[in-house]
Amino acid sequence: MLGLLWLVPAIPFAGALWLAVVGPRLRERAVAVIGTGSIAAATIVSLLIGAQFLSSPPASGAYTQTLWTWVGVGTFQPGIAFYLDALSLVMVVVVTFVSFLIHLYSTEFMHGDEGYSRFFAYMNLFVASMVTLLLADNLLLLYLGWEGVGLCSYLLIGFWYKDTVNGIAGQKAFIVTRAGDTAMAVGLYLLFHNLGTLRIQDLMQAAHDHWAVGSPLAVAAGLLLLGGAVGKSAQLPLQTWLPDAMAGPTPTSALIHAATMVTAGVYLIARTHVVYELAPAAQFAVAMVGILTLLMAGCSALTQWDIKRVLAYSTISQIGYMFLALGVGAWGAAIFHFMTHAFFKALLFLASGIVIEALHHEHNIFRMGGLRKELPVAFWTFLAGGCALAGLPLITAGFYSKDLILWSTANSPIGGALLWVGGLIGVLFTSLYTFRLIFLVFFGDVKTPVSHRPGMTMGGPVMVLAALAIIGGFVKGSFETLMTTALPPFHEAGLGVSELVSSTVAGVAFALGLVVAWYIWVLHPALADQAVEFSGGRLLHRFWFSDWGMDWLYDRLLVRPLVWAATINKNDVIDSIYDGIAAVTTTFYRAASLTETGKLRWHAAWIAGGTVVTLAIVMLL
Amino acid sequence: MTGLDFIALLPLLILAAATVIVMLAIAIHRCHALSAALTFVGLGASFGSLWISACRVPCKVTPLLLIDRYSLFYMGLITVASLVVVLLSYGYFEKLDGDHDELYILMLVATLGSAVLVSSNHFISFFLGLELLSVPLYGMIAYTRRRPLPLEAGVKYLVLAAVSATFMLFGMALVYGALGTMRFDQMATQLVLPGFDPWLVIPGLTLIITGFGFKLALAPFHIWTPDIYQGAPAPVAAYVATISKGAMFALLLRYFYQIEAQGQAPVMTVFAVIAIVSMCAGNILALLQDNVKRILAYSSIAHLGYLVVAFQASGQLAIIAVGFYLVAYFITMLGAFGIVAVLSGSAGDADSLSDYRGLFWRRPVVASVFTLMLFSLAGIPVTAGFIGKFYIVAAGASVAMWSQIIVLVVTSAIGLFYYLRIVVAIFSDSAGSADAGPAIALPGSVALGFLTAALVFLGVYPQPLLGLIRSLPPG
Amino acid sequence: MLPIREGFIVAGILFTLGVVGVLVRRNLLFVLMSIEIMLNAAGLAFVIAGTRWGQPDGQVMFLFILAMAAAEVSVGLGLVLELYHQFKTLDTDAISRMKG
Amino acid sequence: MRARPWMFTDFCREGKMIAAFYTASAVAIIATILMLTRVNAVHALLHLIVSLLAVAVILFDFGAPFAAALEVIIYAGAIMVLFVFVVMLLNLGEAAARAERALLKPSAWIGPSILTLILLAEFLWLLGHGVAPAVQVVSQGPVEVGMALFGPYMLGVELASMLLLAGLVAAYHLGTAKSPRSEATHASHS
Repeated sequence: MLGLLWLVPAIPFAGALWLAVVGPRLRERAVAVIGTGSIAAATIVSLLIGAQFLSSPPASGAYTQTLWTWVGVGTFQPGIAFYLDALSLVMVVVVTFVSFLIHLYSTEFMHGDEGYSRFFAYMNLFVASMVTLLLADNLLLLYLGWEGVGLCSYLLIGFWYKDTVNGIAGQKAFIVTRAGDTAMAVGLYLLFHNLGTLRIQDLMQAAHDHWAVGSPLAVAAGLLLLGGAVGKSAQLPLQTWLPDAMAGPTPTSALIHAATMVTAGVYLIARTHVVYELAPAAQFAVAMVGILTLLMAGCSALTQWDIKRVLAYSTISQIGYMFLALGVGAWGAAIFHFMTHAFFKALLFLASGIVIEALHHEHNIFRMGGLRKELPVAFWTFLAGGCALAGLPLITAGFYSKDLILWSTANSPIGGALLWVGGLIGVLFTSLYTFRLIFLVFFGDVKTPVSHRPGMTMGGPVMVLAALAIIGGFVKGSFETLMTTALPPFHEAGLGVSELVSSTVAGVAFALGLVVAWYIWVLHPALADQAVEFSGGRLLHRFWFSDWGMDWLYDRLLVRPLVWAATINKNDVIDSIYDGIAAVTTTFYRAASLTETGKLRWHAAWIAGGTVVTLAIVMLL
Repeated sequence: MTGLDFIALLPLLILAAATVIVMLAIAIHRCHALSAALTFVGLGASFGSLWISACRVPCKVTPLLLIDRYSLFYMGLITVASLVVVLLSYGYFEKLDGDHDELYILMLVATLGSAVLVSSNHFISFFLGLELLSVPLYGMIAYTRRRPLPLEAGVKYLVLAAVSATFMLFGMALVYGALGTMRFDQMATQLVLPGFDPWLVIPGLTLIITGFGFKLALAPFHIWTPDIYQGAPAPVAAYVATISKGAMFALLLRYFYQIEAQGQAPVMTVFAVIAIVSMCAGNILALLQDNVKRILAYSSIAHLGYLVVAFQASGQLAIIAVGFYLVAYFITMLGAFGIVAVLSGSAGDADSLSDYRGLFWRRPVVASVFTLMLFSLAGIPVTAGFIGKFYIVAAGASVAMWSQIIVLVVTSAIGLFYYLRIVVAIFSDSAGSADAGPAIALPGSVALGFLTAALVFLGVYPQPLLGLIRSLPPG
Repeated sequence: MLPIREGFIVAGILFTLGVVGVLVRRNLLFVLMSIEIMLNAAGLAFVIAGTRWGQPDGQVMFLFILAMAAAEVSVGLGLVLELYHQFKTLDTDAISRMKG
Repeated sequence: MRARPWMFTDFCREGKMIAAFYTASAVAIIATILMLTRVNAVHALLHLIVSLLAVAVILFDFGAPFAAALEVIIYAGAIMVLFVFVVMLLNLGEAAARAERALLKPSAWIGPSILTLILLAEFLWLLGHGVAPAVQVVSQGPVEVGMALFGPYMLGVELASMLLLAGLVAAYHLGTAKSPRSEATHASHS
């Protein structure tokens, strides 16, 4: 059964290829069957593999499938090989399953779009790339998957490319993540160059054997990989592309920009955890990135008016929690939060998609309201997802995973009181913006009439996800045991805060957020506006709304100086070097093409002359 | 000659028999489809018989031929390429008036000559193989003789091929005069004797290099290439670009390895110079060229230069690099000329760059295949061309031939420019008519489909072929 | 005792004269004749080499060169006829259309 | 018949053989130069035949009577007749000779001459260094050649037959009179 592993990336890839070649000529129904069917098949295969893996785990805790070596010289032996352990298994199962639900949802959501087959081709290609990234046995394949998902993200953000704004958002995502990817490529090369193998597991073993704790190489490698991770996972300081990425179709936002691709950074760091264990400085940097991002994004989410942007910031914030968990050494907790997050965030996006479509593509939450009765499916599922996001104690998945992170932070040697308090404030913010969203959208008066209600293909996946967002947390115990086969267990040392205390405090933070939100946005709707009235509040609002001025900062720091430099360098000094090369080669071309006279005697003279020259060479030597 | 020898010779015998059968068939009934089909079957039978011969090798058949796994591999490559050319030729010539049957006789003889070349072990079989390849090519290049360009190309090729062949013959005579043997395997033992005559052997080898250089279109013996490619009918140009060069290169590798020429420093210097000059000349000459067939001609000059770099590296890696690169080169060149062939009509070959402007919007599939072929020529990953180039660089680096590798990398970058020029033309907006032109004949589509599949397959999964090549010592 | 070295030198001179013919003459007929000179010189060199070693192989090669010359000339003259038919000239420069 | 060459070599003293070699060589070279400089194709052919006959003498001198005979019969005979035939077919008259004279300007000779002089100098330098200066000639008559030809080189003979076949087919195709079908094509192109 494990031998079927290669099918998991292969089936979606075949689907993508099929749709790319014949897609435009197929009817919508056929496209839907191919596009969703391939993902369904991949899901079934991955579930079967998962069952097999759990029932009779491989002796070493991992299964490697080497299909073939692509090219090979010396230590450079990139294979088409897959590596399955508990970490990649969980990721693959979640990714394929959530992808399947979102594909199913999309068959209705994208109905009538002229790019229907193009959409499914991209989505299938994305799943194939994502699974390749997760299962990659070596750095080259990992990088292939990494760039593949980046490409698909770019294509899907700009899916409705006829609107320039979407195209610009796609470019922004591509360019910003490129900055991170470059750092990561350097980091991967650093690993390969110093440790002499491409296989990730061998690399980790070699790093463990050859590098001392705190060695500069390990720190450099850790920081460079972190660079790639923050780019892909939209963490500080490269988070600015994700809110704009909401320009893509809502299923895309759900799949790529919430549930799966943006967590690739988390996966990367977990996969290379050995490096971080050898580089405490780099690991601490991960924790700091996490805590700062989750707080900043939490504030920004509070001020947004676009429903999808609120969710985008909440995604950034939740991935911040995962980074925090990685940073404090709670590897399993990070992956656990990835899983629950995948369920409830995909759910929130899909439910918001229902709302948006029901209201003629209205994104502004201030023009929504009272949808509780109008769209009951959306309301109840959104409520379930929202509670999971905010961490409603005891009954939601999000509570269990987030609580584990908070407890770990408190008790980690790297964490401590400050990080713990930061995390708790984050919980408060989460609760606040989540219920702000829920109250504004589903309570109060109806502001925009509902025109369209979802069918079963949209409602079904949402309900399945809602169920998972509730019950997904109950597997916590066995999940942690499973994770210890692939990732190091959490080392407890620090404040000595018990789980009960941690949970209680987090529950209080949640409740506080809920009550304040109720007070402001339901009981006294004018209060929020008044808060913004006085100067400090307005400034803060603007500051938060614009994502702490990050875009402004980049604009001033990078874009404008570059534009300025480009303007004064209109005749490009450096370019003249290339122009020079081009001119020289062109001159060579003109000179060389004079030799092609087409005259037979001249041709023969070249043969004789060439012989004269070669004879002269051997005579002189 | 024993029964065993006949089994080893089977691929050659089948080719010779097929020639006679096609000729008799033409004498009885002239029919283009029948001639092409018989040729196809003959080549296919010859290809199939390789497996029968493989059980009997290595086998020295008279002093002339050495049939071993190495020669059988290249025979296979040559026959498969000929099969593709037959498919392309059928579609191409079907659109033209006149008799097309003789072409297939000539092609079979030329293929026989190539097969003799790759298995030759003696100057006599070397020379006869070379001429068996050349003489039919004169006829094939000038085949559509009523058109001025093929006629001109035929005349040029005849004169130049004859001149270079005589240079080569003279070199062979010198080597023979110095060593007293024309057998490759005996030459090596003569060359290690202290008494051998370097004053004749080294210049003799140099003159032989002239012959190789001409057939392989290596600079400075490259000047003929663009004119011949442009003038010859597209399928014949494909034949000249692939089979005649591939057979010659396989022999080059075998001959110089067998006589252990790596020890002859002056000879290797000549190859180094030839490689560098070829890479530069080929890539620079193609830069602003507007005729697609000429671009491909110049590009082939550069590609043979890359191959010589690998050839010089010597050792296991070099053999792998040469073998794989040749296969990749065959696929892409056949594909590129195949595109030209299927797009050409009765008015003449579609070889101007303007013919390809906006091709993607008229014929998306053909344009995509062409783009893929060009990417492979440029050495972009996930195509066979990339793997080939990768191994060439690896082979060169393994023996630290840095000057050649630097030239290879720089000129490849220049090369990217003219490949992309074609790609840009393919994808540019076509101001002209959206007329797709006539439909492509089935044989041509089959050939192109096969080549495309092979290109991607080898680019992603090169291991089986690499393993096969690894098991073929050329000596 | 025969001067082998001088024999080779004569072959070399004849060969070079053939090259001169190919490089100078523009008339295709003369070019073909010059090629015959070169081929003949190469054949002579083979026979002399065979004599040096007391082997008949040089003459065998000469024979094959002869066969090749015959095949070559027959095709070459076929082309000459067709060329003259179309262009009314045998000047190889005058028929040249392709360059660059 | 077979005994005669041996008798000849037996009775000839070395001096005579060497004298014959140098004389024939001089004739061959001079005749070749004359051939190269002619403007009339038939004149050139006659000089070429002289050159080939002189080479036949050299071949004979070097103990290759069979090759010498073939040189006379096939080269100077058959192949040259083919040339003459074509010259007659084309009916190249005085006008062609005049055109040819115009092409053969002295300036046309300069470049090729320099190039080939270098080539010749290289040949002479290399050949002057190499090779045992002289050997005792052991004549290889038709018997020896025939034994080799139909012994180890039998496959070569078969291949040569294929070569002639290819030459025949190519020449037939290129030189054949227009078939009715290709007539139309020709008309459209000329």
